[in-house]
Amino acid sequence: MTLLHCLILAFILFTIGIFGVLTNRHLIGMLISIEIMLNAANINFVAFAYFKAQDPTAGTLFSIFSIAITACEMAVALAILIAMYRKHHSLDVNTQEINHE
Amino acid sequence: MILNIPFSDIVFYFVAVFMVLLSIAAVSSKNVLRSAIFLIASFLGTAILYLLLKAEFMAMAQIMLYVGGVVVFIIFAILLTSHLGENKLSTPISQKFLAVFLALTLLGVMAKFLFNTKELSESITQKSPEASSLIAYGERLLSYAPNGFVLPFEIISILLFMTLVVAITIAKKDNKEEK
Amino acid sequence: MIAIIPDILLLLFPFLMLAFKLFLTQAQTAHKNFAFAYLFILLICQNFVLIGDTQVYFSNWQIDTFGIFMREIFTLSALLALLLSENYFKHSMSEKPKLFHFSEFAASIGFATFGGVVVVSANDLLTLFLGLELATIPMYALVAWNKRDSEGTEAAIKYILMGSVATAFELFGFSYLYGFAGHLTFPEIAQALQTNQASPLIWISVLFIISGIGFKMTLFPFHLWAPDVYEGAPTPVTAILSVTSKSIAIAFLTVLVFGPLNAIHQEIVPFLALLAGITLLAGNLGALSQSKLRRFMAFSSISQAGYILIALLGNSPEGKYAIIYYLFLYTFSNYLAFFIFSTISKDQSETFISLNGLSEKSKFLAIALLIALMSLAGIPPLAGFFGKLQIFTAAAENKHYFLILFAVLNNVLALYYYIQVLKSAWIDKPAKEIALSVSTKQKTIILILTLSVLLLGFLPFLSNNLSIALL
Amino acid sequence: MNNLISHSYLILLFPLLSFVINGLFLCFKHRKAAAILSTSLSGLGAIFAIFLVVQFFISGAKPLTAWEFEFLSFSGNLIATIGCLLDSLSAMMVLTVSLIAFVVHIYSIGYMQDDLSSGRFFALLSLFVFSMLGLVIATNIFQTFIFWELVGVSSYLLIGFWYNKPSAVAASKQAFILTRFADSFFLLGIILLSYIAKSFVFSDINSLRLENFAGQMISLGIIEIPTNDALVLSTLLIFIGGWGKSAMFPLHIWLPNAMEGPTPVSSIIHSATMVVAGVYLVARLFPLFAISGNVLEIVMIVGTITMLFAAIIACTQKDIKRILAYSTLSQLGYMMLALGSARLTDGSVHTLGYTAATFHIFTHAFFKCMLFLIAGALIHQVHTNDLEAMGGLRKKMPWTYAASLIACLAIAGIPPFSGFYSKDEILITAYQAGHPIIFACALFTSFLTAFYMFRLFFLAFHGKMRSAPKHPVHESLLMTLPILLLVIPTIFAGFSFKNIFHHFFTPENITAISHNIPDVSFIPPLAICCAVLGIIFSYILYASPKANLAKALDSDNRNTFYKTIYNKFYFDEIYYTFVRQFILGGLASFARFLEEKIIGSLVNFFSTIIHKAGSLVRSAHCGYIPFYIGVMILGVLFWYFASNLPLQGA
Amino acid sequence: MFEKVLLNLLWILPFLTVLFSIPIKENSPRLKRFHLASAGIVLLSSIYLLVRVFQNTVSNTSSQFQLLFETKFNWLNAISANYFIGIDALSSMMLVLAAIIIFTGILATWRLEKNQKIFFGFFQILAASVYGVFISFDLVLFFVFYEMEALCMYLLIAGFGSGNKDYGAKKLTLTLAIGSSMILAVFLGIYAETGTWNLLKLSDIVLPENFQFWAFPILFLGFAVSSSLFPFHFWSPAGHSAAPTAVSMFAAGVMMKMGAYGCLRIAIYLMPEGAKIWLPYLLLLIAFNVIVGPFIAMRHKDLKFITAYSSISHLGLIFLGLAAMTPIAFRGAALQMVSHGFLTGLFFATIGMIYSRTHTRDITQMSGLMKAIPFIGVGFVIAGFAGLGLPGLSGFVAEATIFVGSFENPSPLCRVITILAILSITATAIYILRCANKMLHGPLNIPKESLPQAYFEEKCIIVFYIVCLLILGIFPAPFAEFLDTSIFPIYSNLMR
Repeated sequence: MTLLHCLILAFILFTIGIFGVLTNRHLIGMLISIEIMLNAANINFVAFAYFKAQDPTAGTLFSIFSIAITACEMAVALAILIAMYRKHHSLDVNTQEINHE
Repeated sequence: MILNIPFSDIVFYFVAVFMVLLSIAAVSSKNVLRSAIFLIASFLGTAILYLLLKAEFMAMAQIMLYVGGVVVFIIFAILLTSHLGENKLSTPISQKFLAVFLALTLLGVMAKFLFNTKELSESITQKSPEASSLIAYGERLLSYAPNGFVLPFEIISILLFMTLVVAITIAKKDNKEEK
Repeated sequence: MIAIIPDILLLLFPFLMLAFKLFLTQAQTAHKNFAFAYLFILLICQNFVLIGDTQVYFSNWQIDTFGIFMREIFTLSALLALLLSENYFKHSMSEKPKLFHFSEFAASIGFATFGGVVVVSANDLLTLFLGLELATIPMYALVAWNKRDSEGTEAAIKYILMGSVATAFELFGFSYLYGFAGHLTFPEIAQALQTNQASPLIWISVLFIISGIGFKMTLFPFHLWAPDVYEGAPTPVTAILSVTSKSIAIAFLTVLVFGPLNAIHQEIVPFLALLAGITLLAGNLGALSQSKLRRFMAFSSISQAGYILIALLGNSPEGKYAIIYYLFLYTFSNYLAFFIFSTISKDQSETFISLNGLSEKSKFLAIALLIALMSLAGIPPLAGFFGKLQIFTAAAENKHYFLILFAVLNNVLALYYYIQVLKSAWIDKPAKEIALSVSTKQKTIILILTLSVLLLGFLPFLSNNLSIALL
Repeated sequence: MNNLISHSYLILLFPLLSFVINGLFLCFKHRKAAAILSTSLSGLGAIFAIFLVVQFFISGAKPLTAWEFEFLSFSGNLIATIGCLLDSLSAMMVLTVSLIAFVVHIYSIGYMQDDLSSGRFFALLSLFVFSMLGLVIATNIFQTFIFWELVGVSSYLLIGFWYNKPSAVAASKQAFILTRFADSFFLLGIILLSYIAKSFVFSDINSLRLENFAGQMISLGIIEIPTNDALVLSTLLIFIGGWGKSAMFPLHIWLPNAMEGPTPVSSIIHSATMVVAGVYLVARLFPLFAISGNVLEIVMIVGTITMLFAAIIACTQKDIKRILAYSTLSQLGYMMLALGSARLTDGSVHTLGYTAATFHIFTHAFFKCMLFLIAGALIHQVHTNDLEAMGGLRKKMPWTYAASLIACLAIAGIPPFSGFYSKDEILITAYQAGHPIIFACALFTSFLTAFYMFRLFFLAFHGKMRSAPKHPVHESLLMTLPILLLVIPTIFAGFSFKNIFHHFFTPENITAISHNIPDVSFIPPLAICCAVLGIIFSYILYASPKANLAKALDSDNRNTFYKTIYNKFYFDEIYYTFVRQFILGGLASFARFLEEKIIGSLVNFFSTIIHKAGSLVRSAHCGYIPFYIGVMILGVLFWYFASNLPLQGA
Repeated sequence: MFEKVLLNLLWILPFLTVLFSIPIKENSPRLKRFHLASAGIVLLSSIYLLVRVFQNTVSNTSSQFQLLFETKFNWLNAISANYFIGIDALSSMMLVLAAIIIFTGILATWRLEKNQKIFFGFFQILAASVYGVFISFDLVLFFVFYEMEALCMYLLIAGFGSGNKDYGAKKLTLTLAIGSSMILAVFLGIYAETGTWNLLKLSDIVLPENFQFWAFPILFLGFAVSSSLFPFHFWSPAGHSAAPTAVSMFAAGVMMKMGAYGCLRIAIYLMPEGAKIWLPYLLLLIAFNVIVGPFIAMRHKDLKFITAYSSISHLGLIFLGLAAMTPIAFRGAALQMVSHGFLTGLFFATIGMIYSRTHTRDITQMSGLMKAIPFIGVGFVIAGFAGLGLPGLSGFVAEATIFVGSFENPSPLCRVITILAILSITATAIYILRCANKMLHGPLNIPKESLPQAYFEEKCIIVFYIVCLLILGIFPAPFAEFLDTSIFPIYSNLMR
């Protein structure tokens, strides 16, 4: 268990999240993938805090705040999703009305 | 040889594999609810990882906030909106292929970068145990010192309040508005 | 101590709005007028805050001259957005249904504005990040404010999904920066950069942070969301997205680049130059043959983002000065355009075609439109030109001649598509006559904005006041 | 008496005044007033000119600059001035021009009395006289060029005076463009010359010596040549200006076509004065020509060809004015020949040619002007230019008949009329120059001249009326009087002025070397014989009772040779083909092709590319979220590689 | 002091006119008269200024820049840009030219029926912009005025023009914008290298040779765009053919000169080393203008196209004068700027008058107009004569000076092009006479009733221009020497 391994792990999770965002057609599925990406970033913080940083507390605290922010984002996102669901009765990514030339 | 590996390392690799697999399952499962469950499991793995990294407070927060908060939130949303995974949405295989390609390229590039960065593999400084104590966190959080976190703490509370306001405004069913 | 009072007043604003909603349910108009008056007074208060050196409150709340001017821009933008939104709350528009919940709307804008204030007052990465999120999350909601308008919701979905991915990148960038420096506070990061420069970690973090903020600032290729979201969102929100959101993003970058990362400024600059060049080209190319005004403004604002970014190529005081000056003038010009678009949107959709015959119906509006668009295109003696001039001058100090040449040539493309709008308003004849009703209030605002765009650039007082304070 | 010379600006002032007043005030409404004003001013001018010239010659004919003001100073010595140079040559020209102008003015009153726009006519005529006088009194070559162009433009305006007539319009355009074409070389020559000589002034130019430039080189773009050669080249270029103005072969075609203008115009501009400007120019710069290599030979050859060529064509033409035009060409050829043959085969220069040419300018002006006026009178009566429609006018117009006989004898070179003396001098010059072929040509042309002039004479006046005139034919006083006035110089200018010319007309800076002068006493009788032969020949063909006029005038059933001559060697056709096919069809079309197809398509290509790029950018905004996010990720990757941040470590 | 105020008023007055014309009733005669009066005042003041400058300049060949009546105060402190205006010989001449064209432009639009307020308003702004260009000696101020015309040009052409007006207007505006962009980029570079925008200060500073090498062609071509140097000339036919009369007059008469003015006053003045390196090569482009331009004009039937190509070739001569880099050639170029302004103004004015009567600009569809509208016909012919360089009119003086001057430059290419340019004046004669003959001469083919005689204001325009052409054509010497006071500082900078 070295810093490098933790970072690699975090990045693997990040790429898995990316993969999920790119392939999931369900909007909530995409949100889940984004959760995984954000979580990976937190791992980075904690790993750096543990292995390298002169000020380890700050890093860990940053990730706690980041969890809170994630929660906020999710809350708003889900609110919008629900509003959308009321309108379309679907959460498919492909549903769209904005006209593109 | 194998005995030389510390126990924590074994747990780390085990947890890492576990997390990766669960995450893959979470993102590729057709059923959203199942995805959410996998997500919970993956987050639990993260919590274990935090424990290994001597961030007990963080592990706790992970479980409480993420698993207890965010994911439950998601599950609520799933239950509110979908008919329990009845409509299975599938993406074209070409898109999946491209996504894998893109993700792997990014991973490859970053992995190469991280491996090439010397200071990462060199740094093995262990942090002092008192830094990760709950008291330390608490003191930092409420400290007015130049590196204290009281200001972010205030801001995040505003942020949370604001989120409440806007999320409710958006999500609530408004009779006056609908007519 | 006086410098923090406007911030507190600003923070009070959303709460007051919500309190109004809760306790004074009947006084709708008074409510709105109170909001306008409050913000206006706030703007004046901010204007009186003059400080020489950087002041620090509550250990980390840092107020400097740059921050004060940015506050003014944010507040100005919020005020103008609320004024713009007034009509959208009164009646439904041809494209969009009527908006509801003014107090929450105003509160959200207030929060977002405060987020911007947090960004410019931050002294550590966490506050910076929180400020950015505080500014962004209400935007997601504002885009979806019109629940009955499925386009708005759809736009919000796009915005928030992509925004979250961008946030993830940003977080990664911050984590690497933290990993590199071992601290979150700016002075310590700067110090770490002084002592230990050559680490690749810093570069990857710069890359990720810029990618993340590039989304908010609509830099290439992270700008794809902008046209869809701008089109889907209600017009006042589009305006605020194109001004406040963009200003906050550039403030964020400025705080970082001229703050903790100033030591590696010279190394970041080529990247920023490329980014700016490609962004403004992409924005200009995209805007070439649009037919919808808000979509068009999205592309236009993408290219404006490219221009603002050029200011970061300069050195610290000049670059900051150029950014503020440009943002001021950009705010006026952009809102002027949006105000004019809003006058036609009551009975017609906001497209080029609905502008037809504007010069016959109202010469005043047509001239105001001309001034707004030519200012955005950077034609002297209108304000936009002087903004660009300051930006280019800042960049020229560091001898980025090639980029400047490229950017000014791009101006020609910009001129082309602004002329397309002018053509719709001035030359093309309308298929059918639709009367135009513009209230006196709107007219007054448009007049004030037009005069500002006309005079603020050419008359030296804004530029000289800014330069006295900043340089 | 000195007063006159100090008031020599009046030479220019009278016609200028007439032009300005007529042009601005009288030309539209008061055409009678315009005619009277113009004529009286030109009369004043003629009287002034006579007194001036007399005074000048009495006071010894020393060249002097009467007045001068700066027009434009380029640098240092290179100052373009407008001034008045009086020497024998310019005095002669001033006299000639003023007198003829006066005569033609009187004539025009009659000729133009029915024309509603005669006010404009007089204005333009005054402009011409002004320009011509300005040209002859020029002190420097730049002034020459200025007035040279002005006479060109007044010629253009007067040829196209009847602008409703398409042929007149076409002729005026052709005349202007051809002379302009030659003038562009003239201007180039002036610039080259002034660059070498560092001066425009004639006295400086004429005192240039090739030795002064030995060893210097001058770049002409592609090649670098010795300054000496450049000087020769510039002389040649200047001569090309005269070539065009004097309508030398092959730039001659404009002159016959210019006969579309009113006859007074043809008489003053296209016979007596303007067309001799080329000869005048060569004479004026004679010392320069004399030192400039073979330019004089070129002048001679061009003169000879034109002389012969025009005379041959004149023999077949039926348009009375065209015959006179070709005759003018032929006479101009004589003058050029005279100037050009000044250099002897051994390289030395003698001055007889100069004298002969100037003398011929003088005499030719009067009799040719008169011939044109006569032609105008005829045309005015029978309303056609065609000789076929004339004939038998002897009875109707006795005064005109007598005058034209004198004029024809003069041009044919029968003593004692003026033409004999000057032409005789030219023949002598040609003989002395030692070019037997050219001498033979000149002699032959003298025969042809007599032939075609009397052909005209006989066809117009003798025989029967071949068409019935619409109006009764009579001689109007206003038109006959000028003709009769011109009889005087036609008779007397020859023998009375011969000595004056021999005495005063020698070029400056040329020391005449006249050794081994061959015996020339046989030439005058020979010339007379030729002329008489020509007269007899034409009498037999056209006037004798046996003459078959129908056959002689027939131009259709002729052999190819005759037809070729009749059609002026097809030079008009060659010219039009050249202009249409080569200039308009070739060069101009190519230019337009270059412009529209190459530049235009490049511009369009760029705008297409930009629009294509625009639609490419827009097509990225497809609205599909995963695509957007994918592009974001790609963007990060892209910037990872493209951002030139030192990501790979130092 | 009075002159100073006048000089400042030159550009302020048009703006004030626009401001005060807002309350005047639309399309009323008062509106026209008000604008005309304002333009007249400007014209008179510019003539007064010319006289005052003439009196106050010392005629010598020193390298001293004789700037008079300067006003200077701080403007944008952040970039140390000053408000710095003044006047010297060249600018006073150009000012008079511009004022005449603006004045006659308003007269030429006298019979506009609707939207007068807009037209005259924008036209006044155009006026202000050119006055500003010619009097500003600070690069920022200069550029502000220089680029200001883009604001109005499009609407004036697309709104009031004829034919393919939107296309032409766009082409013109955008191409000019390309030029000004290039100029702005170099100005910024100059500022970054020296830290000042002041033209006079800059002329004492030697810019780094490397910078000059790169910047000079960009700046020169940037200016040359508005003077339609090949290959940037393509806007001119399209733009002119679409533009209304007054705007064509303005564009060809003044705006195209602004570019040449900038080339001389800024590009060559500030970057002599760059000029010496590049101008010989730029001659190749100039050759196209001078030599190919007239031939293209020969193949066109549309009067405005013909005139546009004629302008292109005449501006080529200006550039020939600039590229020859001798004082005489410079002076010739300056004279040609003024002279071509007058003749092209007359050209476009008469074309506008003819077009307003015949409603066609195709010369093959008109014939014999001289009979019906002699005054206008004479105006056109005189413009044509001035164009083909007839002595007595200003065109000849300018062209001859350019030729004499450019022949003094011993470089082979310059010689070749001078020679070709001299020879190509025949081509000019061909297309101008072709035009005049087809259109004015021959039998009249349009009913005479539809061709009213020249109106009073039209006669005024024609007489005005002819007088100018004659004055400059007959008495060039004082003007030439006057212009030398502006030329010599530039030349001595080139030779240092």
